[in-house]
Amino acid sequence: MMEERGGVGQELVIEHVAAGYGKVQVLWDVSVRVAPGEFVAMIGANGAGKTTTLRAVSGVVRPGAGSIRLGGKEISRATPSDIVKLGLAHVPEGRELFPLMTVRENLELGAAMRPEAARAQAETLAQVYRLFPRLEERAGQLAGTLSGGEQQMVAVGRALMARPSVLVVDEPSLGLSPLMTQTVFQALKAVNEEGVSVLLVEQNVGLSLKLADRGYVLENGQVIREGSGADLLRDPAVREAYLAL
Amino acid sequence: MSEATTLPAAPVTRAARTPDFTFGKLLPLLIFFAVALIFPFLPFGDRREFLLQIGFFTLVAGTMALSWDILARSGQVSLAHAAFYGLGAYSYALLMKAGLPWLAAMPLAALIAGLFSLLLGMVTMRLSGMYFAIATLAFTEVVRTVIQNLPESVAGGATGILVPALLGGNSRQQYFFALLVLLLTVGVSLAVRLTRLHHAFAAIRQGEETARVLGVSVVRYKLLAFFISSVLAALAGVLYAGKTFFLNPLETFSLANSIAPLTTSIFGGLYTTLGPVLGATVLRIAEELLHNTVKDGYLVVYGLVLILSILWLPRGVIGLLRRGRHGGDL
Amino acid sequence: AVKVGALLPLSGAGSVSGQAARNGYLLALDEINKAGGVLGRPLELEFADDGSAPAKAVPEFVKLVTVEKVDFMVGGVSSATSIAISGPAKQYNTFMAWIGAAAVPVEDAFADHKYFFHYHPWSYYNFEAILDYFKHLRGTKKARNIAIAYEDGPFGSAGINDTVAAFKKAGFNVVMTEKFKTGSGNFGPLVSKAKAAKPDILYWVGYDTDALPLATEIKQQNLQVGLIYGTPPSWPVGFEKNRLAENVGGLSLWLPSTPNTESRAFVAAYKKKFGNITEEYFAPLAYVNLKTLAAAINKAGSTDKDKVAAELAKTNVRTPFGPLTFTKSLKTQYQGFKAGSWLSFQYTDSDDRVPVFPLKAAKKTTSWSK
Amino acid sequence: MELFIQTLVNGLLQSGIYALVASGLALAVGVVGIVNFAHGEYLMIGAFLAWAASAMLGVDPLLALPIVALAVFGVGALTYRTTIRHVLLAPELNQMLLTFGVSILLQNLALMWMGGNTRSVTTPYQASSLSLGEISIGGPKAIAFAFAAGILAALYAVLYRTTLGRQMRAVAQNRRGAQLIGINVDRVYLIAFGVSCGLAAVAGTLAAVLLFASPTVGLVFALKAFAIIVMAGLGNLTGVLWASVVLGVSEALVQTYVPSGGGWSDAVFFLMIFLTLVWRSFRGAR
Amino acid sequence: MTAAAPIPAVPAPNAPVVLRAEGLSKRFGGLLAVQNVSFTQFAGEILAVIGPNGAGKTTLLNLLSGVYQPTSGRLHLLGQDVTGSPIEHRCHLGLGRAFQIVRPFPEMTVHENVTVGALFGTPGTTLPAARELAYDLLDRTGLAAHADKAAHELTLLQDKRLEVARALATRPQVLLLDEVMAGLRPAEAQEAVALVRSVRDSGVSVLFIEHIMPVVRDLADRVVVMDQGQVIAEGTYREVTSNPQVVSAYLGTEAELHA
Ligand SMILES: Nc1ncnc2c1ncn2[C@@H]1O[C@H](COP(=O)(O)OP(=O)(O)OP(=O)(O)O)[C@@H](O)[C@H]1O
Ligand SMILES: Nc1ncnc2c1ncn2[C@@H]1O[C@H](COP(=O)(O)OP(=O)(O)OP(=O)(O)O)[C@@H](O)[C@H]1O
Ligand SMILES: CC(C)C[C@H](N)C(=O)O
Ligand SMILES: [Mg+2]
Ligand SMILES: [Mg+2]
Repeated sequence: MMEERGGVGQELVIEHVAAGYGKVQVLWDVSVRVAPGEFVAMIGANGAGKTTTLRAVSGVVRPGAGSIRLGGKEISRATPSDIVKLGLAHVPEGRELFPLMTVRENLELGAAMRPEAARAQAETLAQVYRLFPRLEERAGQLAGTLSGGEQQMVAVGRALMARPSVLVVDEPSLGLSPLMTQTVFQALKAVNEEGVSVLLVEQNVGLSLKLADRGYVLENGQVIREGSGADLLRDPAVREAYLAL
Repeated sequence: MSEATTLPAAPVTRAARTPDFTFGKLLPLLIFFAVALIFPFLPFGDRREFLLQIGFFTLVAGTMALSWDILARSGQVSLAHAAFYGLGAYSYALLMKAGLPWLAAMPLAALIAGLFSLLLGMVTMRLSGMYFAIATLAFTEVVRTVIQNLPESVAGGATGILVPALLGGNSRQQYFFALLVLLLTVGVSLAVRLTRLHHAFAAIRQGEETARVLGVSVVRYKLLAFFISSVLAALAGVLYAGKTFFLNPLETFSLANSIAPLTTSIFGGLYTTLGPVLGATVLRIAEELLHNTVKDGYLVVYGLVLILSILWLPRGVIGLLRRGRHGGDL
Repeated sequence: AVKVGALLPLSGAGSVSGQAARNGYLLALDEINKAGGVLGRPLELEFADDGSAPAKAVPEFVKLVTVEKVDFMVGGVSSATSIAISGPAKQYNTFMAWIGAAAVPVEDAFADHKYFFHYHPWSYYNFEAILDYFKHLRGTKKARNIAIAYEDGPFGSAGINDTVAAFKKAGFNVVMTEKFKTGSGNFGPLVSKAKAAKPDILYWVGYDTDALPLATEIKQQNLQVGLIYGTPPSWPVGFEKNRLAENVGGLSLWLPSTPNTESRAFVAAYKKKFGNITEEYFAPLAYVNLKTLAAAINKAGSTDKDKVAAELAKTNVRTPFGPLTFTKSLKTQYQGFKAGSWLSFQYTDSDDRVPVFPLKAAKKTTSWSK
Repeated sequence: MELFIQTLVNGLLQSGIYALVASGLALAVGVVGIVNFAHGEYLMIGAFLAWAASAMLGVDPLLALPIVALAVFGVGALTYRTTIRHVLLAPELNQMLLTFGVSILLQNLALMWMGGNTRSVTTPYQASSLSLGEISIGGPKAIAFAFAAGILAALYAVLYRTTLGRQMRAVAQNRRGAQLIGINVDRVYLIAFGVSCGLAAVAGTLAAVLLFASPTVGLVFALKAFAIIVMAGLGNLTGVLWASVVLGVSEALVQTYVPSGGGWSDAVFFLMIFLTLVWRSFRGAR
Repeated sequence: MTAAAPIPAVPAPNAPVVLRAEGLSKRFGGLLAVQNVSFTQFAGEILAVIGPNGAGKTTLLNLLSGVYQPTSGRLHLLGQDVTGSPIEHRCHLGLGRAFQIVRPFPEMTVHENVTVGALFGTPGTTLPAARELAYDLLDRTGLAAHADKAAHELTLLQDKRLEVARALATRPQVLLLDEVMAGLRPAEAQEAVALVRSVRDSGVSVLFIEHIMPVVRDLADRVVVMDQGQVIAEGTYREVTSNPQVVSAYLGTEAELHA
């Protein structure tokens, strides 16, 4: 759905990253690689450090050690705004919307910080509205008064507005209805098929591994397994821990 | 199925019971009062009178700050403390003028301020943050203007009103009396901290609506906080009136009297008993020292001290003593 | 050595007067010590800043008296701080040679204090001087209607009712009595009201901050008034250069141009020490204050309060303000300057304050703008 | 009738000054969420600079205004870099104590360097006025009013029509969210705080013309400005003008029509604010 | 889920009514978020409310708990008409609630958060008793290890557990849960389901909102489906999921997702 994206699908490499909050260390040794245009899923119990990994990638959390490269550029010391300019967009856990701004303003801000995205703003906005018609209906409503699921749509839409070359997504299905979950995942897949690299954290393991080219399993701040989506789906340990239903 | 109906399999770990209160936590306060008690007997020689006076105003400042903090714990960041201080002071002055014995005038003055606080609390109930702060500020200004514009024969008007000296002007006795008032305030503060009030106030502060969903009777606790706080502030006002013999509206109700408890509490350590008391002591001593060493422009340095303290001690002076967890402070 | 404490508003609302007084004291101190000091030793002077605030004044006063152990207290500008220290002053039975505080409540507060020497005239003396001048204007300019504007704090409000009554008693029409908030610059409504009242004289009691905004508003609304007359403790710096200041009248105990010998000597000495001259009368007043106190101590031959008081009471010297003796005021024992010492001036286009009353001191006749 | 109209005019003119001082504060406190107790001190610096330009260099204060505003923008930016920036994540109360310290520092620095004297400037237009029959409209106050309206309109346009403005609001509403979408949060805060201080200096320049320059000139208005932006509703820029007008006019009415009303004008000012806040809080009840 | 083959405990026909909504509506400006919703909950029943995003489920919960006052309609809780009664009053009567968008008291420890619920949810509880109860609930909700952490340090999912623990601490007779299981992995969801069952078995009626269909299937005695503010279907899990209107508005090809 996203046409003419300059430098589509950059590579994202996370190598031996350690990070934490204050005195608490959360990540010990995380290495994850997303090849250009690849769809990678990361799974793990709660508190494993998935969110922290994504925050380290987008520069909100400073890694204590290790290296993170985006399209070959070292970004582990870069500011979040520089990282966004390099083409990374982040759908954060907890949405992090601007509650007193309208849905439309929230979306437009997603495009504002990258000149190439700002130029294509109208067009991308139309695409996002096509994906989530509810957002068009509620374009003028303050984001803070949206329902939980509607807010999640805005968070996903806002990231798409940046026309990223790498998209990191933290539990997008949280709070979405089954129907809407499908929609969002289809959208992610579509974006990916246009060449955008995707790193997805998701508790809906079955669905995400099915979509993903490859996957990583995180436990206690360390990667304990990696493999193709299909392989991991077949792995009994993974099945037991994440799919046993 | 049969297992599931008893208890889930989840609890593998059991929470360690950490005690809420240990006597060790009281130690700094006990030390403070011990020092404060022997202070008047220290061999200061010629400086005794003066230091007693500094000590007296430090105790008053501590009472003001701590009483403000008690209110702040319930999420009500008030700028009406000057109003209650002033209402206490003026009520005392007028009751004394009416011939009441001081021991009756004092609690009565505090009660009058307390009643005003209930009125104010009821109408500002639904305000929060800056809106609350400005509403309470406005209240203070209105009270001040009213007193200033009453006929001079009533409350001295803009010029002011003379007050009989507290305890016949004996500075050592005055000091001990102020210490007693601070002790009372500390007692109240500890009582608030160690009873259900602590949980009610903290919950209201951190999420009023959520607190209500959990059953906290917000109206009642907010008013209670206001009442306690204003009564104590009024006692501080009485001390001030009895020490300076003289009240005038501009001075007594000045914004500085509302701001000082706020800054003192933050400086010392918010939402604790020791913090505001320590804050008052440190700030007073710092101010006096600076005054005597830097002389001209000592307030420049004083401002600098405040700035640096906030940059380096975000949790206040108390942060130096307690590096531990949140919520454990008394 | 003999130690004297000087409590002055070196900051806050009264700081202009306080700073001027400090210079006066420093000048006097030089001269006294050059002439051999007091009781054969150099005199020591300890300054403290009351910040123009009662709450600050009290601890400073107590510190001077108890820690610095000063033998005598001088200084004091604002009435509010003076009242505030009346308590401790009585408690420590402090000897006070006071140059400030005009408000009557201060007189009440010190009425029974044995060692209170008040150099500055009480407000009713100020008022007497003003009344004399206005009566003169009634004779020469047909001035009848007076509009009064006063600030709503202690300085402006003290005794305002007596003032109004006295104007009326003297046969004037008080056509307006209005309060204003000092420093607010909000004189629009007040001047509009004055306009409706058609006064001959606008008499205002406020601070330096009010001088320019009031003059501006009067000009803007084109209020026709013969004389604008104000009694702030000091005037704003640079006000004399402003066209709006022209013909604005005021009250002072002294001006650098005061023609007596003592004044000229003072001006010369002051210029020598500080390089310029001030127009604030608190400078010479402080100067006279310390000189007379030192003289009294020397005559008493000791720092015994009763002896010094007895000597100081006998003071009869010539000063830049004219002769100084201590006589009874309405309530206090030792009152120095009284109504006769005041002079009224007007700002002129030559950037100067020129005395216009009493006539024996006048350098020109009053410019009347009606 | 004339008196009545003149009273309304007086109130309106006074409200211009209120709105002018409040405009910069509305940006810092109302929109960006930095509680700046030192706003009045930036106004004071502006007033002194304007005074210095006029008294020492002979430059008209209004001509000096752009430079004065720029200079104070610089002071504000410096303040931000050295202090405010480090407490952005701290609780609001910590910010208050910090800016309170800044306020004490600046005020007393001024006192040390300039002394406590009241300084006034002389301009040819100081007492100029427009007369419509018996009604007179003071020139400088009218200028202040125009400035206030202009600044508020410009602020509104910037905040709601430009990307920078949107960024400012975004940063205030959700700092982490703003970071994540690539806003340079630090830069936005710096600009917002600097501009707020620059606007204070604009008010300060007019204060120097209308009133005086002194270390405490900021205190005269800063408190009222705080009250006004709160009465308007934090973040509501159009409300600032309305609140100022309502307050200015009610003050004028009281001063004119109540005997000794000048003593009550503060009470009326704050009573109106008090009642508005309380009324709104009860009406807003769900 | 394998372990607990659900035998939906259909409420005894004569079970007392704990919650009855009669024609509840809530308007926000031009939007009728909840329209004329009526339903009844019986004692001991677990009732699920499902529906598309923005259907009005959370708003309905806000009306029940008193966070919003209804534009029209009436509400009865445990035999009392509580329309318009204050929030805390409903809590004291026995209504507990966990929020969808979590609202921990951020500066309190996890344990203190729960203590608040225990202390004020049931008038007359002493502080030591409340603290003890809070510890028990932390154990039961798997938060024991975090008892002394400040609540703002928790992850989102831990926050959700805290919501539940705190609501349980008020010892409700009717418990409202708003998407507390979203984001749990299957094993965790299973634990949560067991927890809710045990709560019900201790005599509490539960009303929950959830988008995870297996949870709804395993837990709900009865399901209410909302769309655009209105109730569009009501019945057992099987009944509503075979309702074509529900499938098209809400489920899509859901079956495939949660195999
Ligand atoms: N702001 C914070 N301050 C302190 N500790 C934190 C903070 N955020 C997270 N943590 C801690 O870091 C650990 C890992 O958190 P993280 O959010 O990365 O986990 P996660 O894998 O995303 O878990 P979840 O599935 O629950 O979202 C947790 O134990 C959490 O308590
Ligand atoms: N305060 C409000 N002001 C305006 N609209 C609101 C407000 N609160 C909710 N709404 C709207 O009402 C509708 C219902 O919201 P609600 O939160 O009840 O949905 P929900 O069913 O809980 O959805 P979800 O499953 O996404 O949580 C939504 O469209 C929402 O945008
Ligand atoms: C003229 C001065 C002595 C006036 C002084 N500020 C007072 O209050 O009395
Ligand atoms: Mg996470
Ligand atoms: Mg919801």
